[in-house]
Amino acid sequence: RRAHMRVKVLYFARAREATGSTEESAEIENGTTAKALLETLVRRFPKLQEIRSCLVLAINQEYADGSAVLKEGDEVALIPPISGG
Amino acid sequence: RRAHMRVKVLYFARAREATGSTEESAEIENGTTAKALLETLVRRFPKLQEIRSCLVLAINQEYADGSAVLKEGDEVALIPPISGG
Amino acid sequence: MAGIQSDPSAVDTRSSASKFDPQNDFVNVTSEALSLDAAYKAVHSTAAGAITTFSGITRDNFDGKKVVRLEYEAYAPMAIAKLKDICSEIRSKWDVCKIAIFHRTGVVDVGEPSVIIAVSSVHRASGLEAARFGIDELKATVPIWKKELYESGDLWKENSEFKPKAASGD
Amino acid sequence: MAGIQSDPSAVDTRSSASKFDPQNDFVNVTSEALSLDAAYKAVHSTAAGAITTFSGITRDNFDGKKVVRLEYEAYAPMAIAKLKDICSEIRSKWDVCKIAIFHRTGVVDVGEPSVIIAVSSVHRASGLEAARFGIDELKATVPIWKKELYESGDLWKENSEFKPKAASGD
Repeated sequence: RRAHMRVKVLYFARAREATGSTEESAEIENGTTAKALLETLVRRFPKLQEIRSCLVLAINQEYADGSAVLKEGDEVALIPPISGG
Repeated sequence: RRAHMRVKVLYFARAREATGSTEESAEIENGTTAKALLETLVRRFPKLQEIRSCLVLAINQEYADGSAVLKEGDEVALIPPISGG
Repeated sequence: MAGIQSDPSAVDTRSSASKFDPQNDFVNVTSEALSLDAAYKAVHSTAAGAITTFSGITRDNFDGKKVVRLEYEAYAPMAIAKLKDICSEIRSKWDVCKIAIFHRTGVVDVGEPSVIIAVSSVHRASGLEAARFGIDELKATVPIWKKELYESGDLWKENSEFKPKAASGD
Repeated sequence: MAGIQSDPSAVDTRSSASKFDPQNDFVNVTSEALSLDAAYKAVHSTAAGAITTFSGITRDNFDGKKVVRLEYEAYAPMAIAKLKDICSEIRSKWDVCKIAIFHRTGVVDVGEPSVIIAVSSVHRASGLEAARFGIDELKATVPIWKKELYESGDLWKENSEFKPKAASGD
Protein backbone atom coordinates (compact mmCIF):
# COMPACT_ATOMS: atom_id res chain seq x y z
CA ARG A 1 0.00 0.00 0.00
CA ARG A 2 1.48 3.38 -1.07
CA ALA A 3 1.86 6.27 1.33
CA HIS A 4 -0.96 8.78 1.46
CA MET A 5 -1.22 12.49 2.17
CA ARG A 6 -3.93 15.05 2.59
CA VAL A 7 -4.68 18.09 0.43
CA LYS A 8 -7.35 20.74 0.80
CA VAL A 9 -9.72 21.05 -2.16
CA LEU A 10 -11.73 24.22 -2.81
CA TYR A 11 -14.81 24.46 -5.03
CA PHE A 12 -16.04 27.71 -6.53
CA ALA A 13 -19.06 28.84 -8.55
CA ARG A 14 -20.29 26.05 -10.84
CA ALA A 15 -17.84 23.60 -9.25
CA ARG A 16 -19.30 24.46 -5.84
CA GLU A 17 -22.82 23.91 -7.11
CA ALA A 18 -21.83 20.65 -8.84
CA THR A 19 -20.26 19.21 -5.68
CA GLY A 20 -22.55 20.85 -3.13
CA SER A 21 -19.41 21.72 -1.18
CA THR A 22 -17.15 24.73 -0.73
CA GLU A 23 -14.13 22.80 0.53
CA GLU A 24 -12.97 19.43 1.79
CA SER A 25 -9.87 17.61 2.86
CA ALA A 26 -8.95 14.82 0.42
CA GLU A 27 -6.66 11.87 1.05
CA ILE A 28 -4.57 11.03 -2.00
CA GLU A 29 -1.56 8.84 -2.77
CA ASN A 30 1.87 10.41 -2.70
CA GLY A 31 2.88 11.40 -6.22
CA THR A 32 -0.66 12.19 -7.36
CA THR A 33 -0.79 14.86 -10.05
CA ALA A 34 -3.32 17.68 -10.13
CA LYS A 35 -4.89 16.12 -13.20
CA ALA A 36 -5.25 12.71 -11.49
CA LEU A 37 -6.90 14.36 -8.46
CA LEU A 38 -9.35 16.13 -10.76
CA GLU A 39 -10.22 12.82 -12.44
CA THR A 40 -10.94 11.27 -9.04
CA LEU A 41 -13.18 14.20 -8.15
CA VAL A 42 -15.09 13.94 -11.42
CA ARG A 43 -15.79 10.29 -10.65
CA ARG A 44 -17.06 11.20 -7.17
CA PHE A 45 -19.12 14.17 -8.44
CA PRO A 46 -20.50 13.27 -11.88
CA LYS A 47 -21.96 16.77 -12.26
CA LEU A 48 -18.40 18.06 -12.53
CA GLN A 49 -18.20 16.24 -15.87
CA GLU A 50 -20.13 18.92 -17.71
CA ILE A 51 -17.69 21.66 -16.70
CA ARG A 52 -14.65 19.37 -16.73
CA SER A 53 -13.31 20.65 -20.05
CA CYS A 54 -13.30 24.27 -18.97
CA LEU A 55 -11.99 23.77 -15.41
CA VAL A 56 -8.59 25.12 -14.51
CA LEU A 57 -6.71 24.20 -11.34
CA ALA A 58 -4.85 26.39 -8.92
CA ILE A 59 -2.35 25.02 -6.44
CA ASN A 60 -1.61 27.19 -3.43
CA GLN A 61 -3.27 30.16 -5.12
CA GLU A 62 -1.35 29.93 -8.37
CA TYR A 63 -2.73 28.60 -11.63
CA ALA A 64 -1.10 25.21 -12.16
CA ASP A 65 -0.55 22.71 -14.89
CA GLY A 66 -2.30 19.36 -14.61
CA SER A 67 1.05 17.60 -14.58
CA ALA A 68 2.04 19.27 -11.29
CA VAL A 69 2.67 16.71 -8.54
CA LEU A 70 0.81 17.53 -5.33
CA LYS A 71 2.43 17.79 -1.93
CA GLU A 72 1.11 17.23 1.57
CA GLY A 73 -1.02 20.17 2.66
CA ASP A 74 -1.41 21.71 -0.78
CA GLU A 75 -4.49 23.86 -1.38
CA VAL A 76 -6.03 22.82 -4.68
CA ALA A 77 -8.84 24.93 -6.16
CA LEU A 78 -11.18 24.03 -9.00
CA ILE A 79 -11.52 27.20 -11.05
CA PRO A 80 -14.44 27.36 -13.49
CA PRO A 81 -14.22 30.09 -16.15
CA ILE A 82 -13.93 33.35 -14.26
CA SER A 83 -16.28 36.29 -14.70
CA GLY A 84 -15.01 39.07 -12.49
CA GLY A 85 -15.03 42.69 -13.56
CA ARG B 1 -12.25 106.72 -49.05
CA ARG B 2 -13.25 103.04 -48.73
CA ALA B 3 -16.20 101.91 -46.61
CA HIS B 4 -15.46 100.79 -43.07
CA MET B 5 -17.00 98.31 -40.65
CA ARG B 6 -16.56 97.29 -37.05
CA VAL B 7 -15.42 93.98 -35.64
CA LYS B 8 -15.00 92.86 -32.05
CA VAL B 9 -11.48 91.74 -31.12
CA LEU B 10 -10.83 89.49 -28.11
CA TYR B 11 -7.44 89.05 -26.40
CA PHE B 12 -6.61 86.05 -24.24
CA ALA B 13 -3.71 84.96 -22.04
CA ARG B 14 -0.40 86.32 -23.38
CA ALA B 15 -2.25 88.38 -26.02
CA ARG B 16 -4.31 89.95 -23.24
CA GLU B 17 -1.18 90.75 -21.26
CA ALA B 18 0.58 92.12 -24.36
CA THR B 19 -2.28 94.49 -25.23
CA GLY B 20 -3.45 95.23 -21.71
CA SER B 21 -6.97 94.63 -22.95
CA THR B 22 -9.51 91.84 -22.95
CA GLU B 23 -11.59 93.10 -25.86
CA GLU B 24 -12.19 96.11 -28.07
CA SER B 25 -14.21 97.20 -31.05
CA ALA B 26 -12.00 97.86 -34.10
CA GLU B 27 -12.89 99.85 -37.20
CA ILE B 28 -11.46 98.27 -40.33
CA GLU B 29 -11.91 98.69 -44.09
CA ASN B 30 -14.35 96.46 -45.86
CA GLY B 31 -12.53 93.50 -47.35
CA THR B 32 -9.89 93.30 -44.61
CA THR B 33 -8.57 89.79 -44.04
CA ALA B 34 -7.94 88.26 -40.62
CA LYS B 35 -4.21 88.35 -41.32
CA ALA B 36 -4.31 92.05 -42.26
CA LEU B 37 -6.19 92.83 -39.05
CA LEU B 38 -3.58 90.96 -37.03
CA GLU B 39 -0.80 92.95 -38.72
CA THR B 40 -2.54 96.19 -37.79
CA LEU B 41 -2.85 95.02 -34.18
CA VAL B 42 0.83 94.05 -34.02
CA ARG B 43 1.74 97.59 -35.16
CA ARG B 44 -0.49 99.07 -32.45
CA PHE B 45 0.73 96.67 -29.74
CA PRO B 46 4.43 95.95 -30.38
CA LYS B 47 4.49 93.41 -27.53
CA LEU B 48 2.29 91.17 -29.69
CA GLN B 49 5.30 90.76 -32.00
CA GLU B 50 7.00 88.23 -29.72
CA ILE B 51 4.00 85.87 -29.80
CA ARG B 52 3.01 86.76 -33.38
CA SER B 53 4.41 83.57 -34.89
CA CYS B 54 2.45 81.27 -32.58
CA LEU B 55 -0.85 83.19 -32.59
CA VAL B 56 -3.88 81.59 -34.17
CA LEU B 57 -7.09 83.45 -34.98
CA ALA B 58 -10.67 82.44 -34.40
CA ILE B 59 -13.57 84.12 -36.19
CA ASN B 60 -16.96 83.77 -34.55
CA GLN B 61 -15.64 81.01 -32.29
CA GLU B 62 -14.15 78.84 -35.02
CA TYR B 63 -10.45 78.59 -35.82
CA ALA B 64 -9.95 80.50 -39.06
CA ASP B 65 -7.39 80.88 -41.77
CA GLY B 66 -5.59 84.21 -42.09
CA SER B 67 -6.95 84.64 -45.59
CA ALA B 68 -10.55 84.75 -44.30
CA VAL B 69 -12.23 88.08 -45.19
CA LEU B 70 -13.88 89.69 -42.18
CA LYS B 71 -17.49 90.84 -42.10
CA GLU B 72 -19.27 93.55 -40.13
CA GLY B 73 -19.81 92.42 -36.54
CA ASP B 74 -17.42 89.47 -36.65
CA GLU B 75 -15.91 88.36 -33.35
CA VAL B 76 -12.16 87.89 -33.90
CA ALA B 77 -10.11 86.26 -31.13
CA LEU B 78 -6.33 86.17 -30.81
CA ILE B 79 -5.53 82.67 -29.59
CA PRO B 80 -2.07 82.11 -28.13
CA PRO B 81 -0.99 78.46 -27.78
CA ILE B 82 -3.60 76.80 -25.60
CA SER B 83 -2.82 74.95 -22.39
CA GLY B 84 -6.07 73.54 -21.10
CA GLY B 85 -6.34 70.12 -19.51
CA MET C 1 -30.16 59.57 -31.40
CA ALA C 2 -32.61 61.66 -29.44
CA GLY C 3 -31.00 64.98 -30.33
CA ILE C 4 -31.30 64.36 -34.05
CA GLN C 5 -34.84 63.07 -33.90
CA SER C 6 -36.10 65.89 -31.74
CA ASP C 7 -34.86 68.55 -34.16
CA PRO C 8 -35.25 67.29 -37.73
CA SER C 9 -34.59 70.76 -39.13
CA ALA C 10 -31.06 70.82 -37.79
CA VAL C 11 -28.52 70.13 -40.51
CA ASP C 12 -25.15 68.78 -39.45
CA THR C 13 -22.66 70.38 -41.81
CA ARG C 14 -19.69 68.50 -40.39
CA SER C 15 -18.42 65.35 -42.02
CA SER C 16 -19.35 63.31 -38.97
CA ALA C 17 -22.75 61.70 -38.96
CA SER C 18 -23.09 61.94 -35.17
CA LYS C 19 -23.58 65.06 -33.15
CA PHE C 20 -23.67 66.50 -29.68
CA ASP C 21 -26.58 64.92 -27.82
CA PRO C 22 -27.98 67.48 -25.35
CA GLN C 23 -29.84 64.77 -23.43
CA ASN C 24 -26.75 62.68 -22.79
CA ASP C 25 -23.75 64.96 -23.25
CA PHE C 26 -22.76 67.47 -20.60
CA VAL C 27 -20.07 70.10 -21.01
CA ASN C 28 -19.16 72.93 -18.70
CA VAL C 29 -16.52 75.60 -18.18
CA THR C 30 -16.85 76.88 -14.65
CA SER C 31 -14.96 78.71 -11.94
CA GLU C 32 -16.41 76.37 -9.32
CA ALA C 33 -14.56 73.35 -7.94
CA LEU C 34 -15.06 70.23 -10.05
CA SER C 35 -16.55 67.08 -8.54
CA LEU C 36 -15.64 63.61 -9.78
CA ASP C 37 -18.78 62.31 -8.15
CA ALA C 38 -20.91 64.80 -10.10
CA ALA C 39 -19.28 63.76 -13.39
CA TYR C 40 -19.81 60.08 -12.53
CA LYS C 41 -23.46 60.68 -11.68
CA ALA C 42 -23.98 62.73 -14.85
CA VAL C 43 -22.99 59.79 -17.05
CA HIS C 44 -24.36 56.99 -14.87
CA SER C 45 -26.88 54.74 -16.59
CA THR C 46 -28.13 51.28 -15.70
CA ALA C 47 -27.71 50.41 -19.39
CA ALA C 48 -23.96 51.12 -19.13
CA GLY C 49 -21.52 48.44 -18.02
CA ALA C 50 -18.55 50.77 -17.70
CA ILE C 51 -17.74 54.29 -16.57
CA THR C 52 -14.31 55.68 -17.34
CA THR C 53 -13.15 58.95 -15.82
CA PHE C 54 -10.09 61.04 -16.39
CA SER C 55 -9.11 63.85 -14.02
CA GLY C 56 -6.36 66.29 -14.83
CA ILE C 57 -4.79 67.36 -11.54
CA THR C 58 -2.66 70.42 -10.94
CA ARG C 59 0.81 69.21 -10.02
CA ASP C 60 2.97 70.72 -7.34
CA ASN C 61 6.03 71.03 -9.54
CA PHE C 62 7.22 71.65 -13.08
CA ASP C 63 10.80 71.14 -14.23
CA GLY C 64 11.78 70.95 -10.57
CA LYS C 65 10.22 74.34 -9.77
CA LYS C 66 7.62 74.45 -7.04
CA VAL C 67 4.23 75.52 -8.35
CA VAL C 68 2.59 77.99 -5.94
CA ARG C 69 -0.64 78.52 -7.82
CA LEU C 70 -2.34 77.89 -11.15
CA GLU C 71 -4.77 80.06 -13.01
CA TYR C 72 -6.90 79.02 -15.93
CA GLU C 73 -8.44 81.43 -18.39
CA ALA C 74 -10.98 80.41 -21.03
CA TYR C 75 -12.61 81.79 -24.14
CA ALA C 76 -15.73 80.34 -22.60
CA PRO C 77 -18.30 80.30 -25.44
CA MET C 78 -15.80 78.93 -27.94
CA ALA C 79 -14.49 76.45 -25.36
CA ILE C 80 -18.04 75.18 -24.82
CA ALA C 81 -18.52 74.88 -28.58
CA LYS C 82 -15.26 72.94 -28.92
CA LEU C 83 -16.20 70.63 -26.03
CA LYS C 84 -19.48 69.90 -27.81
CA ASP C 85 -17.51 69.18 -30.99
CA ILE C 86 -15.44 66.67 -29.02
CA CYS C 87 -18.66 64.94 -27.87
CA SER C 88 -19.76 64.78 -31.51
CA GLU C 89 -16.47 63.31 -32.59
CA ILE C 90 -16.59 60.74 -29.81
CA ARG C 91 -20.09 59.71 -30.89
CA SER C 92 -18.93 59.39 -34.50
CA LYS C 93 -16.10 57.07 -33.46
CA TRP C 94 -17.40 55.04 -30.51
CA ASP C 95 -20.63 53.63 -29.17
CA VAL C 96 -20.99 55.42 -25.84
CA CYS C 97 -23.95 56.12 -23.55
CA LYS C 98 -23.21 59.49 -21.94
CA ILE C 99 -20.32 61.95 -21.93
CA ALA C 100 -19.37 64.66 -19.42
CA ILE C 101 -16.49 67.10 -19.90
CA PHE C 102 -15.98 69.77 -17.25
CA HIS C 103 -13.14 72.30 -17.18
CA ARG C 104 -12.43 74.70 -14.39
CA THR C 105 -11.24 78.32 -14.73
CA GLY C 106 -9.64 80.77 -12.34
CA VAL C 107 -7.35 79.74 -9.52
CA VAL C 108 -7.00 75.98 -9.07
CA ASP C 109 -5.12 74.84 -6.01
CA VAL C 110 -2.39 72.22 -6.27
CA GLY C 111 -3.89 68.73 -6.09
CA GLU C 112 -7.31 69.78 -7.36
CA PRO C 113 -8.76 68.72 -10.70
CA SER C 114 -8.72 71.28 -13.51
CA VAL C 115 -10.54 69.00 -15.93
CA ILE C 116 -12.74 65.93 -15.55
CA ILE C 117 -13.95 63.70 -18.36
CA ALA C 118 -16.42 60.87 -17.73
CA VAL C 119 -17.78 58.46 -20.31
CA SER C 120 -20.27 55.65 -19.80
CA SER C 121 -20.51 52.83 -22.29
CA VAL C 122 -22.05 49.40 -22.65
CA HIS C 123 -18.63 47.86 -23.18
CA ARG C 124 -15.43 49.03 -21.56
CA ALA C 125 -13.15 49.47 -24.57
CA SER C 126 -15.24 52.21 -26.16
CA GLY C 127 -15.42 54.22 -22.94
CA LEU C 128 -11.70 53.91 -22.22
CA GLU C 129 -10.79 54.92 -25.76
CA ALA C 130 -13.31 57.76 -25.84
CA ALA C 131 -12.03 59.24 -22.57
CA ARG C 132 -8.50 59.19 -23.89
CA PHE C 133 -9.54 60.77 -27.17
CA GLY C 134 -11.47 63.37 -25.19
CA ILE C 135 -8.52 64.60 -23.14
CA ASP C 136 -6.14 64.44 -26.10
CA GLU C 137 -8.54 66.45 -28.26
CA LEU C 138 -9.28 68.91 -25.46
CA LYS C 139 -5.59 69.70 -25.14
CA ALA C 140 -5.33 70.15 -28.89
CA THR C 141 -8.38 72.30 -29.63
CA VAL C 142 -10.18 73.88 -26.66
CA PRO C 143 -9.23 77.56 -26.09
CA ILE C 144 -8.23 77.48 -22.44
CA TRP C 145 -4.95 78.75 -21.03
CA LYS C 146 -3.00 77.87 -17.91
CA LYS C 147 -0.55 80.14 -16.14
CA GLU C 148 1.73 78.58 -13.57
CA LEU C 149 2.97 80.80 -10.79
CA TYR C 150 6.26 79.85 -9.16
CA GLU C 151 8.10 81.44 -6.28
CA SER C 152 10.21 83.18 -8.93
CA GLY C 153 7.86 84.37 -11.64
CA ASP C 154 5.19 82.83 -13.80
CA LEU C 155 4.75 81.04 -17.12
CA TRP C 156 1.94 80.58 -19.62
CA LYS C 157 2.02 76.89 -20.48
CA GLU C 158 1.65 75.63 -24.04
CA ASN C 159 0.21 72.24 -24.94
CA SER C 160 2.41 70.40 -27.41
CA GLU C 161 -0.85 68.97 -28.78
CA PHE C 162 -2.15 72.41 -29.90
CA LYS C 163 -3.11 72.00 -33.52
CA PRO C 164 -6.12 74.07 -34.59
CA LYS C 165 -7.57 72.67 -37.76
CA ALA C 166 -7.02 75.91 -39.66
CA ALA C 167 -3.89 77.91 -38.81
CA SER C 168 -4.15 81.61 -39.43
CA GLY C 169 -0.83 83.05 -38.33
CA ASP C 170 0.65 83.21 -41.82
CA MET D 1 10.73 51.92 -5.10
CA ALA D 2 9.91 52.05 -1.41
CA GLY D 3 8.70 48.46 -1.21
CA ILE D 4 11.93 47.09 -2.60
CA GLN D 5 14.18 49.23 -0.47
CA SER D 6 12.35 48.45 2.73
CA ASP D 7 12.71 44.69 2.27
CA PRO D 8 16.07 43.93 0.63
CA SER D 9 15.75 40.22 1.41
CA ALA D 10 12.70 39.84 -0.81
CA VAL D 11 13.58 38.20 -4.10
CA ASP D 12 11.28 38.80 -7.04
CA THR D 13 11.25 35.54 -8.97
CA ARG D 14 9.04 36.89 -11.75
CA SER D 15 10.54 38.17 -14.95
CA SER D 16 9.33 41.66 -14.15
CA ALA D 17 11.71 43.97 -12.37
CA SER D 18 8.92 45.87 -10.61
CA LYS D 19 6.69 44.63 -7.86
CA PHE D 20 3.65 45.38 -5.78
CA ASP D 21 4.36 48.48 -3.75
CA PRO D 22 2.48 48.23 -0.43
CA GLN D 23 2.87 51.95 0.23
CA ASN D 24 1.29 53.01 -3.05
CA ASP D 25 -0.76 50.06 -4.29
CA PHE D 26 -4.12 49.19 -2.76
CA VAL D 27 -6.12 46.08 -3.56
CA ASN D 28 -9.27 44.81 -1.93
CA VAL D 29 -11.97 42.19 -2.34
CA THR D 30 -14.89 43.17 -0.16
CA SER D 31 -18.59 42.61 0.31
CA GLU D 32 -19.08 46.30 1.10
CA ALA D 33 -20.25 48.85 -1.45
CA LEU D 34 -17.40 50.33 -3.47
CA SER D 35 -16.75 54.05 -3.49
CA LEU D 36 -15.25 55.85 -6.48
CA ASP D 37 -14.34 58.70 -4.20
CA ALA D 38 -12.40 56.34 -1.91
CA ALA D 39 -10.49 54.92 -4.88
CA TYR D 40 -9.73 58.43 -6.15
CA LYS D 41 -8.52 59.52 -2.73
CA ALA D 42 -6.40 56.37 -2.34
CA VAL D 43 -4.37 57.21 -5.45
CA HIS D 44 -4.43 61.00 -5.14
CA SER D 45 -1.01 62.62 -5.01
CA THR D 46 0.08 66.20 -5.58
CA ALA D 47 2.94 64.78 -7.68
CA ALA D 48 0.41 63.22 -10.08
CA GLY D 49 -1.00 65.18 -12.99
CA ALA D 50 -3.63 62.62 -13.92
CA ILE D 51 -6.03 60.20 -12.26
CA THR D 52 -7.79 57.65 -14.43
CA THR D 53 -10.59 55.54 -13.03
CA PHE D 54 -12.54 52.65 -14.47
CA SER D 55 -15.76 51.42 -12.87
CA GLY D 56 -17.44 48.21 -13.95
CA ILE D 57 -21.19 48.65 -13.44
CA THR D 58 -23.79 45.90 -13.20
CA ARG D 59 -26.07 46.31 -16.21
CA ASP D 60 -29.82 45.90 -16.12
CA ASN D 61 -29.96 43.56 -19.08
CA PHE D 62 -28.10 40.81 -20.89
CA ASP D 63 -29.06 39.51 -24.31
CA GLY D 64 -32.38 41.28 -23.90
CA LYS D 65 -33.13 39.54 -20.59
CA LYS D 66 -33.80 41.72 -17.58
CA VAL D 67 -31.21 41.19 -14.86
CA VAL D 68 -32.87 41.04 -11.44
CA ARG D 69 -29.77 40.58 -9.33
CA LEU D 70 -26.08 39.82 -9.55
CA GLU D 71 -23.94 37.85 -7.17
CA TYR D 72 -20.17 37.78 -7.12
CA GLU D 73 -18.12 35.03 -5.51
CA ALA D 74 -14.36 35.20 -5.04
CA TYR D 75 -11.47 32.94 -4.16
CA ALA D 76 -10.45 35.85 -2.00
CA PRO D 77 -6.82 35.15 -1.03
CA MET D 78 -5.89 34.13 -4.57
CA ALA D 79 -7.86 37.07 -5.99
CA ILE D 80 -5.89 39.42 -3.75
CA ALA D 81 -2.64 37.79 -4.87
CA LYS D 82 -3.62 38.15 -8.53
CA LEU D 83 -4.61 41.79 -8.04
CA LYS D 84 -1.17 42.42 -6.53
CA ASP D 85 0.37 40.68 -9.55
CA ILE D 86 -1.54 43.10 -11.78
CA CYS D 87 -0.08 46.03 -9.84
CA SER D 88 3.38 44.54 -10.36
CA GLU D 89 2.79 44.14 -14.05
CA ILE D 90 1.52 47.70 -14.35
CA ARG D 91 4.64 48.97 -12.59
CA SER D 92 6.84 46.94 -14.92
CA LYS D 93 5.15 48.48 -17.97
CA TRP D 94 4.24 52.05 -17.02
CA ASP D 95 5.47 54.85 -14.81
CA VAL D 96 2.58 55.34 -12.41
CA CYS D 97 2.28 56.93 -8.96
CA LYS D 98 -0.40 54.90 -7.16
CA ILE D 99 -2.79 52.09 -8.05
CA ALA D 100 -6.07 51.00 -6.45
CA ILE D 101 -8.07 47.95 -7.53
CA PHE D 102 -11.21 47.11 -5.56
CA HIS D 103 -13.65 44.29 -6.36
CA ARG D 104 -16.93 43.67 -4.64
CA THR D 105 -18.43 40.29 -3.73
CA GLY D 106 -21.92 39.15 -2.80
CA VAL D 107 -25.07 40.76 -4.13
CA VAL D 108 -24.45 43.86 -6.25
CA ASP D 109 -27.51 45.84 -7.23
CA VAL D 110 -28.06 46.91 -10.81
CA GLY D 111 -26.28 50.21 -11.47
CA GLU D 112 -23.71 49.75 -8.73
CA PRO D 113 -20.00 49.24 -9.35
CA SER D 114 -18.64 45.70 -9.00
CA VAL D 115 -15.06 46.77 -9.68
CA ILE D 116 -13.17 50.06 -9.50
CA ILE D 117 -9.66 50.68 -10.76
CA ALA D 118 -7.88 53.98 -10.16
CA VAL D 119 -4.40 54.92 -11.30
CA SER D 120 -2.54 58.16 -10.72
CA SER D 121 0.37 59.13 -12.91
CA VAL D 122 2.56 62.11 -13.71
CA HIS D 123 1.49 62.00 -17.35
CA ARG D 124 -1.91 60.98 -18.61
CA ALA D 125 -1.02 58.34 -21.19
CA SER D 126 0.55 55.96 -18.66
CA GLY D 127 -2.44 56.15 -16.32
CA LEU D 128 -4.99 55.65 -19.09
CA GLU D 129 -3.10 52.68 -20.49
CA ALA D 130 -2.47 51.17 -17.06
CA ALA D 131 -6.16 51.36 -16.11
CA ARG D 132 -7.11 49.62 -19.31
CA PHE D 133 -4.49 46.94 -18.81
CA GLY D 134 -5.72 46.53 -15.24
CA ILE D 135 -9.32 45.76 -16.12
CA ASP D 136 -8.34 43.58 -19.09
CA GLU D 137 -5.96 41.57 -16.93
CA LEU D 138 -8.43 41.35 -14.04
CA LYS D 139 -10.99 39.78 -16.36
CA ALA D 140 -8.39 37.34 -17.62
CA THR D 141 -6.76 36.18 -14.41
CA VAL D 142 -8.50 37.08 -11.12
CA PRO D 143 -10.59 34.20 -9.67
CA ILE D 144 -13.94 35.91 -9.20
CA TRP D 145 -17.26 34.68 -10.54
CA LYS D 146 -20.49 36.44 -11.42
CA LYS D 147 -23.92 34.83 -11.46
CA GLU D 148 -26.71 36.75 -13.16
CA LEU D 149 -30.24 36.11 -11.93
CA TYR D 150 -33.05 36.73 -14.40
CA GLU D 151 -36.78 36.47 -13.94
CA SER D 152 -36.47 33.04 -15.55
CA GLY D 153 -33.41 31.35 -14.05
CA ASP D 154 -29.77 32.21 -13.61
CA LEU D 155 -26.44 32.00 -15.39
CA TRP D 156 -22.79 31.88 -14.37
CA LYS D 157 -21.07 34.30 -16.70
CA GLU D 158 -17.73 33.51 -18.35
CA ASN D 159 -15.20 36.13 -19.39
CA SER D 160 -14.00 35.59 -22.93
CA GLU D 161 -10.67 36.98 -21.68
CA PHE D 162 -10.13 34.07 -19.24
CA LYS D 163 -6.65 32.78 -19.99
CA PRO D 164 -4.80 31.49 -16.95
CA LYS D 165 -1.11 31.36 -17.71
CA ALA D 166 -0.93 27.63 -17.10
CA ALA D 167 -3.95 25.58 -18.14
CA SER D 168 -4.42 22.37 -16.25
CA GLY D 169 -7.54 20.80 -17.67
CA ASP D 170 -5.71 18.42 -19.96
